[in-house]
Amino acid sequence: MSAAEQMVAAAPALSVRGLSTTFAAANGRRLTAVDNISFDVMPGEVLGLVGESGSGKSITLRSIMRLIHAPGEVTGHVGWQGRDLMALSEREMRKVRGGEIAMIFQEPMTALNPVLPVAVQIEENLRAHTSLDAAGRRKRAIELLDLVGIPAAASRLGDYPHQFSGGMRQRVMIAIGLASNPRLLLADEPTTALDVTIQDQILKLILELRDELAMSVVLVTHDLGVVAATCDRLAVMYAGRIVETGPVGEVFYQPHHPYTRGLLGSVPRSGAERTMLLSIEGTPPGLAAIPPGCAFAPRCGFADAGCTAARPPLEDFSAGHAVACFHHQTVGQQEAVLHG
Amino acid sequence: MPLLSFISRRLLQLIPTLAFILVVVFVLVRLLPGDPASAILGDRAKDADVVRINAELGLDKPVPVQFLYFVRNVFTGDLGNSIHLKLSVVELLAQRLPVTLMLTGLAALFAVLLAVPLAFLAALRQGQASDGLIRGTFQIGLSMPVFYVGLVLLTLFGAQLRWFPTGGYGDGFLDHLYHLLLPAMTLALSLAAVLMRNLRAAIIGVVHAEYVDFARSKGLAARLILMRHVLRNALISTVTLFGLSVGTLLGGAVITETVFAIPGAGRLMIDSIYGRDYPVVQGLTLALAVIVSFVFLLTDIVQAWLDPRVAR
Amino acid sequence: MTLALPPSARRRAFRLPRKLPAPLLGGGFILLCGLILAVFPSLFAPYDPLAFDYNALMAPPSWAHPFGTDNFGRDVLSRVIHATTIDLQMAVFATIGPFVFGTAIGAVVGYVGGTTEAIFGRIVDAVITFPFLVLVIAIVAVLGPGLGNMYIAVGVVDWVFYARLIAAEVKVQKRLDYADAGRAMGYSPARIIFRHLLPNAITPAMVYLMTDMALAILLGSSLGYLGLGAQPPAAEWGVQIADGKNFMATAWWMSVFPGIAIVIAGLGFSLLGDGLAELMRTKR
Amino acid sequence: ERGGTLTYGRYADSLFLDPVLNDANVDIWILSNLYDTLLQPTDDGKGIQPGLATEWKMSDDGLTLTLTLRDGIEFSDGSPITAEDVAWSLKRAANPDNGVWNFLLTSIKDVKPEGDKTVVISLAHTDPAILSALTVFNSAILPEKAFEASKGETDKDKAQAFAEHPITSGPFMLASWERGSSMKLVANPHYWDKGEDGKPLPYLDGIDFEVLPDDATRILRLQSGEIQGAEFIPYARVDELKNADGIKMELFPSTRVQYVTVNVRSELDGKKNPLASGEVRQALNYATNKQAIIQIVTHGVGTPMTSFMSTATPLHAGDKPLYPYDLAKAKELIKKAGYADGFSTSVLVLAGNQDQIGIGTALQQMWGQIGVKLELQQVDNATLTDQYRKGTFAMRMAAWTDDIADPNEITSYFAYSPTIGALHSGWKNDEVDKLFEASQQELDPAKRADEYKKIQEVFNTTGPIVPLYETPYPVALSKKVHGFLQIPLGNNIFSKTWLDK
Amino acid sequence: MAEPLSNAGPLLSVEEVHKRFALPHGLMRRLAGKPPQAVNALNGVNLQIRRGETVGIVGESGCGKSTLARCLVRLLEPDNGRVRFEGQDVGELKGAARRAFNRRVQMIFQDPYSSLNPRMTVRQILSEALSVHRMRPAAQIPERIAELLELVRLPQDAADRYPHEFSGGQRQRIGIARALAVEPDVLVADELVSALDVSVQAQVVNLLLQLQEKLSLTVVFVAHDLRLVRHIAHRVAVMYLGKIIEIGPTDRLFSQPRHPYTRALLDAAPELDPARRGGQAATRGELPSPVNLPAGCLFSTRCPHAFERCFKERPLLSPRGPEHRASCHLEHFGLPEAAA
Ligand SMILES: Nc1ncnc2c1ncn2[C@@H]1O[C@H](COP(=O)(O)OP(=O)(O)OP(=O)(O)O)[C@@H](O)[C@H]1O
Ligand SMILES: Nc1ncnc2c1ncn2[C@@H]1O[C@H](COP(=O)(O)OP(=O)(O)OP(=O)(O)O)[C@@H](O)[C@H]1O
Ligand SMILES: [Mg+2]
Ligand SMILES: [Mg+2]
Repeated sequence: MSAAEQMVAAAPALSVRGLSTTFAAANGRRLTAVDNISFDVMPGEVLGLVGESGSGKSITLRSIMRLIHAPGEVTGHVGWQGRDLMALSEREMRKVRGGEIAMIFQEPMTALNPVLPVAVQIEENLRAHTSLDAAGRRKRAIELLDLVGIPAAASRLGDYPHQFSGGMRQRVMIAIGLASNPRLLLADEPTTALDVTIQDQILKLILELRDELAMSVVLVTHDLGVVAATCDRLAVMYAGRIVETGPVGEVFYQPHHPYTRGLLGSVPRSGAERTMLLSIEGTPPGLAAIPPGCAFAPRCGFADAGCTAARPPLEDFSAGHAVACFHHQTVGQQEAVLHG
Repeated sequence: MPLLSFISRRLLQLIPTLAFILVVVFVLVRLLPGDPASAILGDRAKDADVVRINAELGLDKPVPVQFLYFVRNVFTGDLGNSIHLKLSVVELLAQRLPVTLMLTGLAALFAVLLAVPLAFLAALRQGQASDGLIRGTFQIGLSMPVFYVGLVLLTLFGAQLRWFPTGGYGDGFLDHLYHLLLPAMTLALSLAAVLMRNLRAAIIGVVHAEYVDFARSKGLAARLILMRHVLRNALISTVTLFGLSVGTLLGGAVITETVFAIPGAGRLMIDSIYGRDYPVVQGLTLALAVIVSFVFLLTDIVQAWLDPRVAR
Repeated sequence: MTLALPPSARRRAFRLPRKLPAPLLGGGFILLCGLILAVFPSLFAPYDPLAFDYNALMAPPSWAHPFGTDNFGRDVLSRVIHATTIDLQMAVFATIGPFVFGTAIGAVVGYVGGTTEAIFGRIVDAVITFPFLVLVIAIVAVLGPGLGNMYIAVGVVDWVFYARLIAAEVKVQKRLDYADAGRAMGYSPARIIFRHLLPNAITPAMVYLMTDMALAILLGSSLGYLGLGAQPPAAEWGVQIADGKNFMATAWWMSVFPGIAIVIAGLGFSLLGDGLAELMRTKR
Repeated sequence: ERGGTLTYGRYADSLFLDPVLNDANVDIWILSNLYDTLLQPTDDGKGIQPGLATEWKMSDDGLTLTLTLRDGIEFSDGSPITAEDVAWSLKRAANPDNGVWNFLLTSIKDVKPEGDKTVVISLAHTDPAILSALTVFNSAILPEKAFEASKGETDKDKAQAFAEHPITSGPFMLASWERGSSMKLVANPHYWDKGEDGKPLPYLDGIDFEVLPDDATRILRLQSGEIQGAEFIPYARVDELKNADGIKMELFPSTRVQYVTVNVRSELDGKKNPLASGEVRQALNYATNKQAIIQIVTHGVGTPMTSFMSTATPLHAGDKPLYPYDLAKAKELIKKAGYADGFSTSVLVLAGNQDQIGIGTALQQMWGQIGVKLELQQVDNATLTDQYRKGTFAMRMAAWTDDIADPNEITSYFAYSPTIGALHSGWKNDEVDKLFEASQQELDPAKRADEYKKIQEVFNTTGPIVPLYETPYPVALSKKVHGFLQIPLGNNIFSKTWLDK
Repeated sequence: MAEPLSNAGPLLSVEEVHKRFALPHGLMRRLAGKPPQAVNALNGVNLQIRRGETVGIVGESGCGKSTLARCLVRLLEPDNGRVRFEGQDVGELKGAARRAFNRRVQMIFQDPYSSLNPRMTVRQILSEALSVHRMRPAAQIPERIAELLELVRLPQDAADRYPHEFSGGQRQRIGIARALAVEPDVLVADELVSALDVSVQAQVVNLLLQLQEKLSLTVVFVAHDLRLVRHIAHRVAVMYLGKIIEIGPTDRLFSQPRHPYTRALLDAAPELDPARRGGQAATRGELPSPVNLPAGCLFSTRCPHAFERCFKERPLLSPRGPEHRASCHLEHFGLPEAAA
């Protein structure tokens, strides 16, 4: 079917193990934004990372890139090309950043420097990671803008971010990310700010580039539709933890975590107009008050005393499909929310 | 050319402002108790002398008439003659304004040289001891009266260490510069403190901006990020403040000029007000207003250059 | 349907945030001490601040006179303490009028925008480019010397800074949905401006107010140097420094102690401003 | 030793270097270095010595004064100083439309040159002070031709143009002038006077005046050796500088008196004026501890006044300090005047003037003891003068220095009501007025002295002032500076100044 | 599925509404004799809303949805055309009548973070609305506030808290409570849930559905999420560049779109089903600038079916079936036979 299945046997491109990120809180305690998560990304694979706002998706990506600011602390291992990114010196890390691994930020409005022309923002990447001379960089910059579908690229190099529309800005971001032919693209909600028609174009663009450049992608989103349309595998995050991970088809048709199930149920479906949606009651916990045991237990219809007492581990129950729930069997046997 | 449009628009806006200022100054100085003649002649003036001299100056005419004469002359580039110094105001301004401009210019330069690096240091070490030290020192600079700071600097670097002249203005450009170093330093102190505070806050705001992280994610060197991405954005808000403060400095250089015996426009202004030297006060106000407006304009242009979003 | 509320969210209508910012506490402490001194100077001052002592003209600091005496034989410590009253008054009175007036004008201008704003811009330009000293001297000359008239002079200029700050902030705030929500509810402009927008727009002005208070004390001393500030024999730090500057070589204590007082007060205001900004910022 | 340039720190710059049309001490006090007068004051400021004129003779009726000019005198451009120049200069000075100093020369009816060397002044009436008047700056001699050739229509315009690049008759000439900053004078090679070595004066090559308005800065600059002289040393620093290395603290005798003018009009501001009462004024006088003020304000430099005019003024009369401090008497007097509960009043003080503030502060405290509540009002000079001239002030602080070596100037202002209403105080004494008018024409020195004695008695007991103290001119000089003199009239005399090498 | 309550005259009607926003007219432009520029936000919108029905308005960012919503509640005055409420021209209402209109037509805003005054407690917010419109005597206000909180399912102790102490979904409920406080007839919900997480979105959507039934509210539901609009609305209007280009009953419009743009929108929206991944990108290019509108059909610049006429002549909104209208020169577009 997809690239994922062909590459199951291969060694992962990125291998995250036990990654945790904490922040200092006002009262001297530490808040855990990303809690001991592990996942792999195969070469050429698109991994979807989904979860509600605040579940730690962006922090995970930033942690991989080591872009967490001072009061934050990252522990764990990030295996990349046989090295542990966490152990690299700042100088070595600089080579990886932008060169081998690129990241696209969530907000195209704020992630581009408003006072620099886009040419500068693209070329500084090339300058850092390639040996191109000024003319070469310029040529490449035009190429890149062309590649991401910006019309009349050459004439727009000197423009500032505010002179582009939201979709164009997102494309510029992607162009910058792709500048040095990275092996892995970390895309943090690259389409959330965009219209559906533009989103469609951009997602297709990323997939094309994945095929052309043979890179892996981690695609962060909270839109399950986007996952369905683009990803090979997905990992569902809740309160800083991965609660379920597996091939997209399997997880969608037979979710084994109540939260995944709830998420799928919350999306309006055709054929059930003007009926109550299958919503998850309550709100996700704040970082300062993550419940003991299973973080989802207070909102979970399947929870029992055991769920609040101990924390369910993320365990494979079939090849490549893991879930962190004591009741995953029961959940898995529920009537499917989605029919394949 | 957005820049030209910007400048011409601003110059147009200047006209009503200047007109307003002129009228106010013109009326205000004439509202002041006393008149030039008695201000000049002092205690020994006899009434007859006072009346005679005021008449010679044309001050016996109704104020609106005086104003019309004044406006007519302004358009021919004539600002009248100083009542006290018996010099044409234009000539007087040509002598005094450059001094003050140089003084405030130097002060502004020092303030920037002092504030920018230290603001960086303080911002990047936010909450640490060096941050506290820098902010504390500037706080003292901000709380000390200018004349006191001036005297302390004069005593220390002038009289004691003899590194600098103890006041005066000297001859020739380089000598002027040498003489202006200490006073400019004095004047710079409070401005530096204000800028430092503002810039530090701005830097702290910018360092955590997404685009800075994005720049880091490209694998750029830390210094490049600071210079290209952080500084420029942080300066945007500080530049406006800088312009405003330099404007205030220009008008407020009196005390520094007095303490350091610099023949500048500030002292001229205060002497002229005290002396009811109407033409000088008027001319100087006009000139200062124009200069200050130009400083504002300049900072706006710099701002537009720093921040392309401004110039539409 | 039950809602999981954060456990800390109990009934707490009039509660203070659990942890006040440290600068706020520091600045508050300094100014509280100042306030106490200002209200009850006689409780703390060992001498009458106006009493001459011909036998102790310019006496250096000693146990009897910890800060020494001045050229009239007046106790410098007592004068520094009594000056607190005038200086804090100056800080408050010189700024509170411009703050209130400027805030009100700025709020309306920022909300109304358009031509009003353009006219306001011209006024601001004129006031800012107008030489401040001419104004101060003129006002003092016309109305007579003394602090009251200094407040007026400062006020004539100072309000525009508040008005500008507030207008800019109101312009930002009025674009937020809650302002439109108010309008859609049919609330009157006055209600929207003063009940809704102003409380949200006032923070920068309050922070500036703190700086401004420190600046007012400083200005008082500059005007004291020119003889336009507080009138003798009242003790005021700036005037004390100005008086003492002739005695820097022979009686340094006359100017140094009031100088320290100004620095401490300035520090208090700055800290309070910083703390206030922090407090307001977290409350969003 | 000859040569060298003296750098001298002044508190303010000159404004206008025309002897007739200038207005202020900043001009007056240095003009004599640029322009010579026919006669010159002696170093003690009381007598007269030859200047450009070597001889003078008054006719017996006291109405014709004949002066003989010195031989070979020249202006700084080398042109001769002629009798025409003299006559023109004096007539210009006496012209009532010119400036404010012509009152010193009101008696002059006409001036005529007689030949090259002789000038005849005819007077309208006898004038005992005419010789002194001819020593005063405004009767200085200017080159008629050069002046008239200056650009401008009116005398005033010409004076302005001329004063920018004057041709002078005094020991120095103007080399350059940066307004508000510095004025450079250089020796006039054509000056007539000779030094001890028989060569022409001045000894100095030149003088650089630097304008240093801040007292502390002026002193700092002297201490650092950048200037060799500084005028108007604050009294507070006199002691310190007396003991300073390499500095000579000079206290030149002066005609300067410091006093408080009291408005004696019966009504002020529509209210009854307590100060109109002579007893109240006496009470204030007795309640004023002059010694204490001298101590506090002048740091011991001053001396109590013995008359309203200074001891250095000719015909001064009085040997003991006026109104010794006597609180009991003061209380008694004020009670007698009907103000047992005291009253409130105010005094105008020149803004920023430390001496006046000091005095005011002291008076506040002293008069407070007899129930008089004194408010200090700091105002700028023009406001002060305005209120003064309008007579709307209650009291004001003031100081006076003579410009002429004669008591007539101070008396005319202080006591003679027609001039300016006795310091605009509203005080008027017919006897004093009569005595003064008589003295103005009295040629008998003894009689004139007597008239002045009487005037002083009356004024000192009932006059509208609270006399405080006289002070010398405090000038600090580098030890290398010799022969500098400030005469009691304030004139800075640099012609015989020289520097150690 | 609830049917519209009555078929009598429309409660709210929009007649040929135009709205332009002037752009700053720079001096240089003026000197160069160039005319002032304006954004054409609404270009002749016609819409009838019947009592009790829910009308969905969809379209891409910048197409004028919010502008229309704001015109409906009179936050903006139309330049041309009028908005009628119960047959009365809304623009002519004055004084008490205007206040009554403001009360009866309420708006709920998109951004739950900026639409509540951060310095007022929930109690203050609600009692202000109640007292300004004199809904209840002062004494009954606390009681009414309790009722309202109950109605939107917020706990009673929420009254004395500030907005920042609530999650996004809870804040939207506060906004709804504020609107309901004045007992309106019409709710205009502008992107009510687009800022919320899916699971929370579902809660708010459910709440809205329930309230509408219970209070028989008329709802104008503005959104860009097609799934959501489909779930909620009886009728849907699709906007493009300030015009309604297609309007019709929800099921008809979704099953048989008669305008190429509607089709493109539907195609671009990612399906929740991973098995059905889209092929080609649905549209080319980006939304044209609303400053210079395309000459003919507004969609012509991006339309794959555009032919000559489309570039010259602007099509009218013409009937395509019961209650179904579209503005396209291809009258048969979307019909099974034409698709072939
Ligand atoms: N600098 C920080 N200090 C403290 N907490 C932080 C910091 N940055 C992020 N967090 C917290 O970490 C948690 C995870 O944030 P993250 O940005 O990863 O969420 P997300 O899943 O990307 O959400 P969204 O979908 O809104 O982007 C959040 O609760 C956030 O408040
Ligand atoms: N106050 C305004 N001033 C100038 N232009 C405006 C203003 N309000 C809206 N516009 C412009 O009008 C057009 C329509 O805006 P509107 O907000 O109605 O779009 P929208 O469909 O609600 O978009 P979104 O989905 O992004 O909310 C846009 O181009 C917008 O930039
Ligand atoms: Mg995120
Ligand atoms: Mg919108």
